[in-house]
Formats: sequence, structure tokens, C-alpha cells
Amino acid sequence: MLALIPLLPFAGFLVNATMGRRLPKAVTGGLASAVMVLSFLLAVMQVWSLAAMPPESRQINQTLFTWITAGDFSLDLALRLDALSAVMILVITGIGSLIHIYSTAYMHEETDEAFGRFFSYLNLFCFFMLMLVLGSNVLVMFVGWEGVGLCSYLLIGFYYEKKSASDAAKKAFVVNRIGDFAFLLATLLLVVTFNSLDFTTIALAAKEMPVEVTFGTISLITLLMFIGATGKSAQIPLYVWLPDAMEGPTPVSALIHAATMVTAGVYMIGRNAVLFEHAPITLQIVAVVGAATALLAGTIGLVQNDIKRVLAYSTVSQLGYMFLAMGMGAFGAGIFHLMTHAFFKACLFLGSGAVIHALHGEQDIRKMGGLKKHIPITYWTFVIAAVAIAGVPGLAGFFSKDEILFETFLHGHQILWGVGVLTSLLTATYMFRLVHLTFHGEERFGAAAAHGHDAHGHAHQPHPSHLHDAPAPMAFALIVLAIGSVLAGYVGVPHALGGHNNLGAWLEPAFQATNCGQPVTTGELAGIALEDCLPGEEAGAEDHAALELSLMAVSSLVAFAGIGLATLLWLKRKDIPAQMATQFSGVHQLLLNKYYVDEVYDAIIVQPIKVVSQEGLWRGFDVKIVDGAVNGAGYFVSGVSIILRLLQNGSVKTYAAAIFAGAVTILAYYFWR
Amino acid sequence: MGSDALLFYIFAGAAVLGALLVVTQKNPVYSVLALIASFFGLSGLYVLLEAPFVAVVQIIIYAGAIMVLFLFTVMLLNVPREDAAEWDRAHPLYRPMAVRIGGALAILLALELGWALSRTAGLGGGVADEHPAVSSVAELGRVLFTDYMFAFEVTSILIIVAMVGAVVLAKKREE
Amino acid sequence: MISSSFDAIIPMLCVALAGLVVLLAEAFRERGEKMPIGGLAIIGLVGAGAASILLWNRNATSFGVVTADNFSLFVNLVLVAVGILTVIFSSQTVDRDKIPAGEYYAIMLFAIVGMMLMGQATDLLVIFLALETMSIAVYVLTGIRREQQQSTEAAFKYFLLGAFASAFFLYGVAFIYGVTGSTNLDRIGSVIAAQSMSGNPMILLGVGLLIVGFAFKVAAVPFHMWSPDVYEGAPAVVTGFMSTGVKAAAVAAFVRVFLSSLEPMIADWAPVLWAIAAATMILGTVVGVAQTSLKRMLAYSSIAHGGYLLAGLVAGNDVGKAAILFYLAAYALTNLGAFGVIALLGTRERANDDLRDYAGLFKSHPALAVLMTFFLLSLGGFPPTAGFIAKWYVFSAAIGSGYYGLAIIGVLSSVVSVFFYLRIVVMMFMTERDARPVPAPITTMAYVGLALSLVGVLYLGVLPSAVIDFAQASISTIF
Amino acid sequence: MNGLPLLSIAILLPIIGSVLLLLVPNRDGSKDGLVRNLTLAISLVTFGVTLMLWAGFDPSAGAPAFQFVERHAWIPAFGIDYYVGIDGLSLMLLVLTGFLTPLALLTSWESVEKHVKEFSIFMLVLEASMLGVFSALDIFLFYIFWDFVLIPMYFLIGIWGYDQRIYAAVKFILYTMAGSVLMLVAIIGLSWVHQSVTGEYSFDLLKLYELQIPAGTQYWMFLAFTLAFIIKVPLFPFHTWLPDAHVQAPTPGSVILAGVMLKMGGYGLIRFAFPLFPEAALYFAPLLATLSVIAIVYGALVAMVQPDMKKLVAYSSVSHMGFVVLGIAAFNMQGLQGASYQMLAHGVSTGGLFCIVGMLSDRRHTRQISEFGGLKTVMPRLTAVMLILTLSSIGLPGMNGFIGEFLIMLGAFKWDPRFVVVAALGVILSAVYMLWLFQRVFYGKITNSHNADLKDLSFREWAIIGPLAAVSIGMGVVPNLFLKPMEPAIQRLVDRVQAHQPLVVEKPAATSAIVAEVAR
Amino acid sequence: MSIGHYLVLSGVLFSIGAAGVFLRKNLITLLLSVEIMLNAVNLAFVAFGRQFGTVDGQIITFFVMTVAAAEAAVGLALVIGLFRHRESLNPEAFTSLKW
Repeated sequence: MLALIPLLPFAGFLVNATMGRRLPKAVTGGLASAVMVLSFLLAVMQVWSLAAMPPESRQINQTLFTWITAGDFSLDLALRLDALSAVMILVITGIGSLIHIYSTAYMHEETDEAFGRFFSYLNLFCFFMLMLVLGSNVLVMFVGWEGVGLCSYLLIGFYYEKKSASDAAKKAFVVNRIGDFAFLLATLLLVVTFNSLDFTTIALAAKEMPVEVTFGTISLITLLMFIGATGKSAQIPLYVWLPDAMEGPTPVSALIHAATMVTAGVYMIGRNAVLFEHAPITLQIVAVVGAATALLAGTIGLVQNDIKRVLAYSTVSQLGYMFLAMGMGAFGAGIFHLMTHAFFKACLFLGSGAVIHALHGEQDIRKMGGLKKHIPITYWTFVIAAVAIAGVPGLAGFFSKDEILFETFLHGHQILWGVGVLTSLLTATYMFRLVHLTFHGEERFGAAAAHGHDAHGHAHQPHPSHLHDAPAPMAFALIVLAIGSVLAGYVGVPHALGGHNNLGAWLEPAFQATNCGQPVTTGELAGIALEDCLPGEEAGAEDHAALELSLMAVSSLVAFAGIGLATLLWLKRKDIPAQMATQFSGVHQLLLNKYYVDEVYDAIIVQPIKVVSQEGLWRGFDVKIVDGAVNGAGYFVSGVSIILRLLQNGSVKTYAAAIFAGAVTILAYYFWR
Repeated sequence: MGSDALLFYIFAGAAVLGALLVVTQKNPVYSVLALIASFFGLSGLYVLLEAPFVAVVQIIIYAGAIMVLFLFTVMLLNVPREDAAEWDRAHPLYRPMAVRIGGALAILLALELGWALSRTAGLGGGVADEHPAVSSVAELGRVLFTDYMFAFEVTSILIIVAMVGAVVLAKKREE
Repeated sequence: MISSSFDAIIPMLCVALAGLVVLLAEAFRERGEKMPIGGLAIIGLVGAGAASILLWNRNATSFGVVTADNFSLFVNLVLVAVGILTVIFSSQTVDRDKIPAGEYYAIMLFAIVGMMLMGQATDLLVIFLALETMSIAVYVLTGIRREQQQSTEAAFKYFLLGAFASAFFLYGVAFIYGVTGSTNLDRIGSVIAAQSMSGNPMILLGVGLLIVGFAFKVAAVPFHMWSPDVYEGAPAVVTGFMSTGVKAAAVAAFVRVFLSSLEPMIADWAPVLWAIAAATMILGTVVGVAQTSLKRMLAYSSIAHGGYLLAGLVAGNDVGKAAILFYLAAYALTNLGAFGVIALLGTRERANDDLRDYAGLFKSHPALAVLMTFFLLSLGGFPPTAGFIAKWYVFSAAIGSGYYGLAIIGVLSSVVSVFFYLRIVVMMFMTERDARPVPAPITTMAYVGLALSLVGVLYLGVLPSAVIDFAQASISTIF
Repeated sequence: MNGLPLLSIAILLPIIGSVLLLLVPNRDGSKDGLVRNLTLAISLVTFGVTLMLWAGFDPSAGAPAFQFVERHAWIPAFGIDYYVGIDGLSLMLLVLTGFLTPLALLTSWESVEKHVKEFSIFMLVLEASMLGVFSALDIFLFYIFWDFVLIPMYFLIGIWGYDQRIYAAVKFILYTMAGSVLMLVAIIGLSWVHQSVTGEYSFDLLKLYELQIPAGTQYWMFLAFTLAFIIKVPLFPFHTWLPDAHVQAPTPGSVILAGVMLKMGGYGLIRFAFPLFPEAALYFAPLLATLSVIAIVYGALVAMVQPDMKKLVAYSSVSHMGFVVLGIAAFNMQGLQGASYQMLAHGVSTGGLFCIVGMLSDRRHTRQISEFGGLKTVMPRLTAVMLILTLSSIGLPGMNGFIGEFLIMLGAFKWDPRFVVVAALGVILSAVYMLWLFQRVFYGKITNSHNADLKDLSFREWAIIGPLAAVSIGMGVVPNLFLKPMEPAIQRLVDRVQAHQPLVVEKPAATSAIVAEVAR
Repeated sequence: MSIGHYLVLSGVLFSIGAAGVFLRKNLITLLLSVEIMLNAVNLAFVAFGRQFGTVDGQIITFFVMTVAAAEAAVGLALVIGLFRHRESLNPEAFTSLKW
């Protein structure tokens, strides 16, 4: 039953991959969407039955078969549904369904072949993503982990004829692989340490171990895992692939590069919460990296001009938030933000897709503006999502973001909290910069778009009068997601606001394996450990309600300030940004060029490796030295041969001399040995 | 020094001198004649060694027959002088080397032989000290046709081969 | 002592009689009359072979100086095979090259008599006589195409150096005679075994000079220098004949002298032979690399094979003796086959033995190319051919006596040798054909000969057990 | 079925087949079709026989170690037998050989046009000798097959190869032979050791396993064996014959070379070098592991910058086979299972890659990457299959490459994590070079007009590449199907080796010992 | 005279003969040099035989002479053959086979 959830999309993939090119679009798209919806319904059913179980034993297991055995190492291909993965599969299948539906319209102008290919990839992605979250052990999760990477590769490179697309695809895969390198090492360490890869087994075993005050095995494992997560979830230093990944079709950006795949790192930390709690040092690193990524991406997002890139950096930034939460040990908060983010970011991406669709491929926001009246549905859904992400009270983003900031502050990391708030301001600012430049102000598309992108192979020129709003399937997805953006937060309304943090409570057992029996005595770490040992409801509710409320107020203010700032700068006083750009041209250029990180990576890693490999290893070492030695041995023998044969000079006397000399030598040996 | 010793040195001197002349003469005719002289010296030594039949055979067969064959060939070919042909100089590797090396090796070989002999015990005694000489032709013949019967027969094959071979190699062939 | 028994010399007698009959037949031949002279020779050889088989295990001796122990009988059989194959290959080339058939076959048969005698003789003097009989016969065979300067030149070089080396050999015999008072191997052996001789410089002189003589015939470094020139200059069939027959006979005598009477002095001669064997293997293969004439290339290869044989001799153990016998058989069949192919491809005017002459042979003469390939693979020591088993066998002997170094030199040099064997294969199979004088059509008889060689090579390579047992039985009765 | 000597049938079938082919008169090439069909049929039957072996094989732990054993005295004087038998490890490699040969033959149908009959004979003989290598239990017999393999491969490269074929063929045969002859010396030495201990010669592997070999002897014999095997693998720095051989070989040659012949090296290490000389093996394992991790990274880096597709895949083999040696060096269950599995996986996926490169080069008569680009547009099916094989080569989880690499790294990690940290870099680098290749060849626009009308996979090509791709995936999904039969065999090997302590070698002493031995 | 004297003499003659092979540029002298070597050996045989008091040494010399005669016959035939080809007796004239 459980296995059907991923297998349905897989079946869809098989059909579309083999026959997609020959089937009409309606069938392909319909089939792909149908399997997703079906999968979603199945997921709901499964979660429903899960919810019916008592909280301590909320698990549904399904072992398919024994996958790998080698000596004492044995691994099952097994699936497990628990509270955490329940949230994930709902998000994946739910938002996945919507995006499938959306895509049937969005991709409609592709050829049959490309259309089928697109949906087969998309289905395959969902299959792998579900495997990722349902896998009951690290390796099954790793299958999903790499599988989604593969689909991401395929989908980013969907327009494979474009060099930039295929470059971006390769970059995404390779950067992810760097993370996987660490993840793989972590896996090996896990086997060596726990002799198992099963999440539950590991968690139970880890529970018995002391929290590592100094850097120990678990810290190393978790650190390596986190490095893996930075690859998949686009954190410093491996975030560079995600903005480039926007070369893929927009629904892909929405599904993979916003809602699901990129959150796999967050999910993975949540999945291994027990381990991470035993490694406070790693948690600190996670938090710092998360906060730094959030800020860095936010600053870059501020100046980008490509509608999707802004959203991409926003995604990186929001992922940083999630990691900040995870680093605080507030796993529930991280997952909460993951969920809400899935809604509004998907909505934003799909909205941007609708914009691009309307403008026939134009992505530069400097060439948009005033679209509000042309595409109202898109506009409104987009704005709702933007408000949600900005953290305006009452919408999804507010609750989740606030919980994170609260937890951060609570754990005594005021600096990180400050970073979080600053990022929050930036988020509100760049989101509304985007909204204003896209939808408000004067219309700048028209002629400009005539020689704009032609990413989708559209032949006809856009014209204002021909602008049309999202067709029904797209509109449907947008509206549902917008509603989600508003409402999703209410599953986790904090106690301070009189809620019950239902999501937190639901997730609690999934993270509950902490060894609360053994209090940790060492210094400041005690705080974290004790904090987690206390049941969530009592933890913050009474003592910190006031604090939480005041922090909420701060962030609400910040959200509004950001929106206001954006309105001021990009709607009212457009001269200021331009002025600033010239005044601080250095900073502006730095931001515009994304801190030159790609260039630096290229210069200090990629190019040296290429040059060293080509000139040093291959043409130098391999050809000249190693092969040179081999051929040299051959030449040596031939050379000696040519010299020695000259002794054979044809003169009978020389030959006699040789015999004579031989005889004399033998006798000499006998008498002077 | 007894008369034996004197005779030994005379004959030995003749043999060595003859041999030296053989290898130093440029004219092969002289070489052949010097070799015959050397053979006479050897023949004398055989007499000293109480092997008169060998001494006679040495003169009759060796000096008389084999050397005449050589002489005959030399006359037939009629090349009294060594020719320093152009191909001589064409071999920078060879010319001076082989002579020098050959000479040096010969001296080395002589030294080695001498050194070896000098270290061998029991060579100091007279040749004739231990056993009486067996020099009768009858005894010689008896041993030759009993113990060396087979070897004797083998030489017949050897001679046939040599004969047929010499004919095959040298006779004018009808084409 | 006259032994009343003639048994031991029957094989030789058969061959010698055949030789005489051939000579007589030639003498009474009418001008232009065709005679099945080759057939006569084969009959004699087959008779010798049959006699050898009948004498098996009887340990016959004749005249006190000839023995027909299994060792020599094995060698005899190898020589018979060499002889038969040579006769078969000659059948085509004798007519083509206008060689006087009667004399040619007679001398060849007498050479085989000398070879057989070398293996059977138990007296240094008889060995010397046998050596000379064989040598003189082979000198003549080498120079038999006297209208060719190369042939005569080769014969003269061989002759002069052979005589030179014979003198050394004989001098060695003299010293051994001087120390032991006898030329009989048994008596020499018992004298040497009775008293420690290794301090006696005279016997060492004798041993050293004997090594020179034998090593010359085996073409071991540095006494090898005649062989490339002679092999190149001689008619290909003769080259095949001498590279196998002479080597087999010389090695047989070498083994008999050094592993029977001189065995007690093994510590004295083994290091010398070790060095010679090593140098022979290395030089033979290394210089072979630079050759472009096939005959010359195979000459160097056969030098190297002499080195492998010596490795078996150095080992000095039972395995080594049997290995040498097996090696002789394997090498004889292989090398004769290879030279047979070369001979068949020659024309009267040109030997056609340059590497370039073999370009594209696979296209023009596929059967010959395939046969040649098998022979080359066997020479290179690839399974499943006789060459592999033979090499394995001698190296096994060397290793059994602890001579790892020699074995390693051996195997590495055989790798180098593969290089030049493969050059021929490359030419035959992988290169396009140049313009080349077309050889005379190849007779069925020649193909039969090659097929026989191939069957032998494969038989020894795939099912060597019978011959190995045979070889082991051959050495068990003597030494 | 038990009555039939199935193993010998498998080895002899191709030989009988090649004799049959000899009888087909085909001087002018008019019967090429018949020859091809006949050859394919023979190889398919052989494959069937190997499958029958699999079906009849008892993989349970209690079953006899070697099954289908046949033993006939061959050279009794030296205790040499025709002695064949298989355990799980051999079985899998036999099946791999049986599987790849018909596919390789199919690839020849268009690429090989001249001397079809001879080509077929060489392929069949090659198959027979490879089957022999994997099933010989007499070490002498093993060496014979081992050495013989070189000959047909030499001809395949030399006659049907590309421009530099002669150089490559000669280099191939000399290089690999130079390595293996020292093994011959060691094999002979081994039989003498057996003789000195028990009084009789034997080349029986199982008897030799039981020998207590003195430390100094082990030291050198292990090196001799290992040199032969790591040249075949090939391990850095003995790899340079491989790119030449691969690039110049015709497609079927490359497929067999990469698919099966390289495995002979790994198989030799597992079956011979380690269990015969356990102390020395444990002593040298770190050295081997060091070389193997260098090979992994080095091969990958050099592969990355190759302009020639075949060379790229060849260097990738160096990298992948480095993993195999790493797993063997670890010599624990995971490492060894992984290594064995990786051999199978690499055989399938790299064999497949060579097939595809061959198909492209058949169409365009070039293998330069720069000549291609945008092929996905014209040949989407080939692209899809190529993608599968690329991913398999990269080691994507769920594909065959991953299982092997993971187990190897796991085994090596349990042994010494330092090696794994370097080896795991290969995971990154393989993605770099394979995806870069994929991108340059298949992505982008068609810039070269020659590529514009290339045909997609034909039916025959589907028949070649389809099974390979399917098996690549299947092996990743149900690896236990392949791991299970090998397990008892590998367990036994591990037990044998791990029962020993590493050799404690005082190097100078050992060195002087060998010097003394050589000097004798 | 002691056996040593004869052996030394024999050694000297043998060395001279051996040297003769290198000193002269005439094929016939080369053959003569080989004859000197054989005679040196003969002397040793006879001396040894005398010392042992047997006829063996003397008999062996007969065989050596026979062999020498046979060699001379074939050798001279070859010399004539060579001379026919190049009108020269210089051994260096006959180096067409080399390397």
C-alpha cells in the first residue's frame, strides 16, 4: 500500500517514457497528473490511518525485499511512514499534483516529444522524492536523494539545445555530487559506528550515547551529513547551482527547486534529529551556515533582474532559515517553515511562470511592469504569496518564520536572531521589489520583449493586447497554492497566540529519541539538551509567551518595513535605487555578480583541475612519464639491439676473437675466482 | 742439461720458430714451408717422447700430404701476397682491433696456461719417470684395432663426408 | 675390448647405409634420370627410428664407446624427426635451387650419423670425431649453393670458426686425458668422483675448454657469432636442419659429458654456464629485435633457445635433463616448421626472407601464414603450443635448483623475443602486400611436412604428458 | 543435468564452434552472413550453458565450495590436471562472459567487414579461453588460459583495429605478457614449494592453499602474482596499455576487453594472489590500496580531459577498476563482495558504453568528442540508453555501479577510512567527466552538419544495448541476485586470508635473500 | 724433460696458432694457424701418453691428423669457392653477411 505511493508516479514515468512521444498531450499530461493525484489521495489515506494510531507508535512499515547483503551488512529495501515523512509526502504529492496540473497548460506549446519527456521526468522525480522521504534507511533515502538529483539534472537540462541549460544541469549534478561525497562518507561512518543504516535503529542506538561535547564520531557523521545537505539544499558553499537551475522550465523550478527537492537536506536533518542533537557542535555549524546563507542570498536577491533568479535566491535564503531552525534544534520549526515555504514559493514560481507564459518567455523584470491589470489572477495569487513570504502576520510565512526566530532568540543566539531579522527585512524588500517591478508601475514590456528570450521556442511576438491570464489549469494551481499560502500556517499556530502548535505536536514523536534520562551537565549545552527533553507544550508556552509575542511584533514590523521600503524605492522614488547603484557601484556590482562566487570557484577549483589534468596528469605524467617509461623500455631494448648487432660486423676474425675472448675469460674465471 | 734437454730445446725452438714464421709471413707459400719446418721440430719432439711412429706419420702424412695439399692450393690460386682491399678499410670497427685483441688474447691465453700448469702439482717429474714407453708399432696397431676400432670406423664416414663435400664444393658443375 | 654387440649402433648404421646407398644411386644415375632419393633417405631414417624404439630400455652398448641408453635414443628420435622433415622440405627446394641431390642427401644423412653418434658416444674422442663428422657435413651443406657467394661465405665462416673451436675442444680433451688418463666418460667420471678435482687447475682447464667447444656448437654467447651469418647464408632448409639437429646433438653430448662424468664438478662449471646461459638468452633476444631478415631473426631466436636449453643444463637436476630432451623435441619441430615455411617461400634467385616479403602473406598464402603463426607462437612460448610447455619445463628445472634469477631472465627475455616474432605476424596479417616475386607453387609434400610439424607442435603443447613421461624415462636409466 | 560436464561444455563449445567455422568456405566473403549467424548461435548457446550452470549452482553455505568439478589427469608427472570447477565468484564471471560475447559479436556485424570468418573464430576462441580462466582450479591450467587469452585479443586489435592498431596490439601483448611471465616463475616456484613440503608436485589450487609458505618466499611470489594481475586490471601506474588498446581495438574487442578481460586481473587477485599468500597480501594491501585510490582519482582526472570518447571511457575503466582493487585490498566481506560485484557491474556498463561509442563511430567514423554535439535531437533513443549507462557508470544509487562502489567503500572504510576519503572523490569526478561527455555529445544544438541525419538505434543495436541497459538497472535494484551466489565463496576466501597476520618483513633481509637467489 | 716442459711448449704453440688467426689477412694462413693449434694439442696428447706409458695418446694423434686432413680438404675447397667469387683471399672481403 505504502509502496504504491511512489510506484504510481513511477508507473506514470514508465508509460510516458516509453510511449509519451506517440501519445497526444492530453493523454500524457492527464496520465501524469492523474497518477500524482491518485498518489496524493493514497498519501492522505495513509496519513489518515497514521493519525489514527497512538502518537508513540505512529509508524507504517513496508519491507519490499532484502536489497544488499554482504557479510554482516544487510540492507532492506524498505519504506517507512511516520509523522515526519507524512508531512513530506503530503507536500510532495499535493504540491506535486498541482504543479503537474499547472504544467499541462504551461508546457502545452512544446512538441509531443518534449511534452511526454517533461512529464515522464516529472513523474520520475516524484517517485524518487517519495522514495527519499519514505526510505526507512539511509541508503534507500540516498537512492531517492540521488534520484531527485538526476531528475533535477534532466529537467534543468530540459532545453538541452541551450548551452546554458545543459551547463546548469551539469553544474547542479556535480555540485550535488560534492555534497554526496560527504553524505556517502557519513553513511559509511554510520555503518561502522552503528552497524546499521536503519533510521530507527540508529536513533535508538544514538540515544544511548552521550551528547558529544567535543568533536566526536557523531559530530563528524552529522557534519558530513550536513555537507551533503548543503549540496542538495543549496547552502553555503554549495548553493551556486540553484540560481543556475532556473534554466529549467518554471514548473520544475517550483516543484524541485523550491517546494520539494531542495528541502531534502532539511528533511534529512530532521530525519536524523537524534544524531544531530548529540552533536551540538554540528548544530552550531548548521545554524551559522543557515543564517549566513539566508543573509547572503537575501542580499543578492535584492539586485537580481531575472524574475526567476530573484525567486531562486529567495529560496536559498529561505532554506537558510530552515537550517537555522534545524541548527537550533527546533526541528519542528524547520519542517514547519519547509511546509509553508513549499506553498508560497511554489505559488510564487508558478506565478512567475504565468507571467513568463503571458510574456512569451520574457524573464527580465526591467522589461515588465504594470501587468497587474493584464493578468489579475496571477497578480493576486502572486501578491498573496509574496505577502506570506514577507512574514506579514496572519499568513503562512509569518508563523513558521516567527517560530524560527523565536527559537533562535530563545537559545541565546541573539546575533543569529539579528541576522534572521535582517534577512526577513531583505526578504520583504526584494519580494516587493519584484512585485512592484513586475506588476505595478508603467508597462515596459511591449517592444522590449520582441527581442527577448525565446526560451520556449515561441514563434509569435508578444503584444500587450494579446496578453492573457493563466489558463484554467494554471489558474487552478495558483489559486489553490495561494490559499495554501494563507492557511498553511494555521497548522502550527504557536501557543503564544493561543494555538496549539498542532504540527509541532504531530512531529514531536518523529524527533523523540533524545536520551532525556541522562541530563547533560556541561555548561551551556545543558540548555539545549534540557530544552529538548521537556515536552514541547510546556517548554515555551508559559515562560516565553511574552518574549515570543514581542519578537513577533518585531518581525511583523520588519515585514511591513520591508514592504514599505520596497514600495518607496521601486514604486515611488525610483531614482534612489539607481542613485545608490551608482554611488555604491562596487557593492552593487558585487551583489549583481553574486559575490563572484562562481568566478572564484571557476578560477581556483575548476580551471586548475582541468589544466592540471590536461597538461600535468595526462599530457605530462601519463603520456610522458608513465607511458614514456613503457615506450622507453621498448626503445631502450631496440637501441641496445641496434648497438649490439654492430658487433656482428661480418668479419670472421671478430667472431674468432669473441670465441677466443670467451675461452680466455672462462679460464680466467677459473684461475682468479 | 743433458742431451735430451738440448735436443728438446732445439726441436722446441724449431717448432716455435716455425710457428711464428707461419703467422708472420705475408706470403702463404712461405707460411706453408715454415709450417712444414715446424712439423719437423714436432716430429723430433715425438721422437724424444719415444713415439717414433707418430713422428714418422707426422712427417709423411702431415708434412708430406696435408701440407702439399695446402701448397697445391696456394699455387692453384696464385696469390702470393695478401691484398689490402678497399673493404679492409671500410671496417673501422675491425682492422686494428682484431689484431691487437687477438695478440693480447694469445698472450693472455699463454699466461693462463702457464699459470695453470705452474700451479699443477706433479708436473715437475720427467715424462719418462713413471712408466716405460710403449712405442712398438705392433702394440699400437693392436690397440688401434681393438679399443679404437669404432673410432677408426667413424673416421671412415668422416673421410667420406670430407671427400664428397670437397668434391661438391669444388668441382665444376654441369649447369 | 670389443663388445660383440652391434646393437647400439644400429640406428646410426641404418642412416649411414642409407647415405651410402644414396651416394651409389647418384653415382649410377643416368643423366637427367629422376630418382626417389629423398624416399631412400626417409626409409633409412625411419629404419633408424624403428631401431631406436626397439632398443628402448635395453641399454645396449657397443665397442665400449657407444651406448644406446634411452637418453640417446630419445635424441635419436628427435634427430630422425629432424631428418625426415628436412628431407620433406628439401624435396621442393633441391629441384628449385638445382642442388646436386645425391650428394646433398648423402651428406645430410652422414651429418645425422654424426649427430646420433654425439648423443650415443661415451668417449670424448668419439664425441670429437662425431662432432667433426657432423660439422664437416654441415659445413658442406651450408656451402652447397656455391654459386651464391653468401652460401660459400657462410660455409667458410662456419668452417673456420668451427675448426678454431674444435681445437679448443680438443685441447680440453687433452687436459682431461692428461689428468684422468682416459677419454672414456665412465672412467673419467670415476676418477673425478674418487678424488676432489676442483683444486686441480688442469682439469679446470679441460672443463673450461670443453665448455668452449660445446658452447660453440650450441651457439651460446660469446661463441655464437657465427650463427646469424651462417643461418642467413645457408639455404633455409639447411638452416632449419642445423639449427635443430646440430643443436640437439651438441646439447645431448654436452648434457652427457657434464651431467655424467663431470657431475661431481658441478659447482665449478655451473656458474660459468649460468653466466653463458643468461648472456645467451639476453643477447639472442635483444639483438633479434633489430633484425629484418627472417632467417637472421630466427638465428638470434635460436641462439636464445640455446640459452634456455643451457638453463636446463645449469639446473643439473632430473627435471632439467628431461626438460632438455622435451625442449629439444619441441624446438626441433617448431623451428623446422618455421624454416620450412621460409624455405618454401624462397625462389632460386632470392631467399625472400626479408620481413617486408611477408607483408600480406595471409592474403596470398593463408595456410602458410597460419602455419607460420603457430610456429612463431610456439617459439615465443605461448600456450597451447609445444614451446610453452618446453619453456615451462626448463624454467621449472631452473627454479627447482633455486635458480630464480635465471628463470626470471629467461621469462623476460622470452617476452622480448615475442616482440620480434610478432613483427612477422604483424607483417603477415596486418600489413598490405607489396609486390613480391611469387614463389614456386608449393607441393602437397611440403604441406604434409608442415602439417606434421604443426601436429607435433600442438600435440606437445596440448597433450605433452606422453612425451614428458618418455623424457623422464629417458633420463632415469643413465646418469 | 548432473551427468553432463557442463563446465567443459561451456569451455569447449566455442572451440568446437570455431572449428566448425573453419570448415565454412568463405574465401571471398560471400558466406559472411552464414558465418555471423553461426557464430552468434554458438555464443548464445554458450551463454545458455552458463545460465544452466547458474541454475544448477547451489549457493547455500553448506554446499561444496566448488561445484561442477571436473578433474582429469593431464600431465601426471607434475601433478597437473585438467581441473575445473566453479564457485559463486567464478560462476558470475562465467555468466558475464557468456552474456557479453554474443552482444560483442552483434556489434561486429556492421563494424567488421573484412575477414569475418577469422574474426568470428578469434572471438570464439577468446571466449573459450576467458571461460577457462574463470573456471580453472589447476593453477597451471589457469596460466595457460590466462596467457592464451592474449593471442586472439592481439589479432582482434591488430587486424580489425583502427589506425594505430599495430602499435596498440604489440603494446598490449608485450605489456601484459611481461607482467604475467613473472607469475609463471612464481607458479613454478609454488609447485616446488609444494614438492619440498609434501614430496609431490602439484598445481592444485586447493592443495596449494594449504601450504605454509615461508615469509620471504611469500613476499616475492605475491609480488610476482600481483604484478601480473594489476597490469591486467590495470592499476596505476601500469595502465598505459589500456587506453591504446581500447582506442585502437574494434568495438567488439573493446567490449570484451573492458567487459571481461580486465576482470581477469581482479579475479586473479581474489582467487590466487591473496589466498595463496595471505601474510604477504595483508602486508602489501596498504600499498595496493594506495595505488588503487591514486588510480581512482587519476583515472578520473585524466578521463575528464580526453578529447576521444573511447579514451575517455578507457580511462574511466582505470578509475572504476581502481575501486575493485581497493575492495580487494580491504579483503573483508563487504570489500570483496563489492569488488566482485563491481567487476560485473563495470563489465556491463562499460561494455555498454563501448558499444555506444562504437555505434557512434560506425556512423561518423570518428570518436572525437568535438565532432559531435546535439545528438539527442536526432537519436533520442540512443541518448536515453547512453544516459542509463552513464548513470550506471557514475554510480547512481539504484544502478549497478553504486552497489559495487558502495560495498567497496564500506569494506575499505571498515579497514582503513583514509583510503575511502580519497576514493570517494571518484564519486564526484566520475560525474564530472561522464556528464561532461554526455553534455558535449548529446546536448546542445547540432553544429556539425554530418550529425544532422544520423539514424537512431536500429533493431540490431537495440538487441545489443537494450539488454545491457536493462541489466544495469536490474543489477542495481536486485543486487542480491548476484551477491548471494558469491557470498559463500567470498566468505571462505575472507576466512582464509583473515586468519593470518600480516607478514613482518625486514626489508633488507628479504632483499638480500632475493639478491642471493638471483645471484646463484 | 718434465711433462711440464712439453705442456708449456704445447701451450705456447697453441697460443701462437690462435694468434695467427688474427694476425694474417690470408684465408690460407688462417687455416694453417688452425693446423698449428691442432699440432699443439697433438703434442700434449703424446706427452701425456708418454707419461702414462700407454699408446692412447699416440693413437689419438692419428685421429686428430685424420680430422685435420678432412678439415683441410673441405676448408681448401671452400677457399677455392670463395676465391672464385671475389678473386681475393682476404677474409675481410667476405663480410656480406653481417648484423
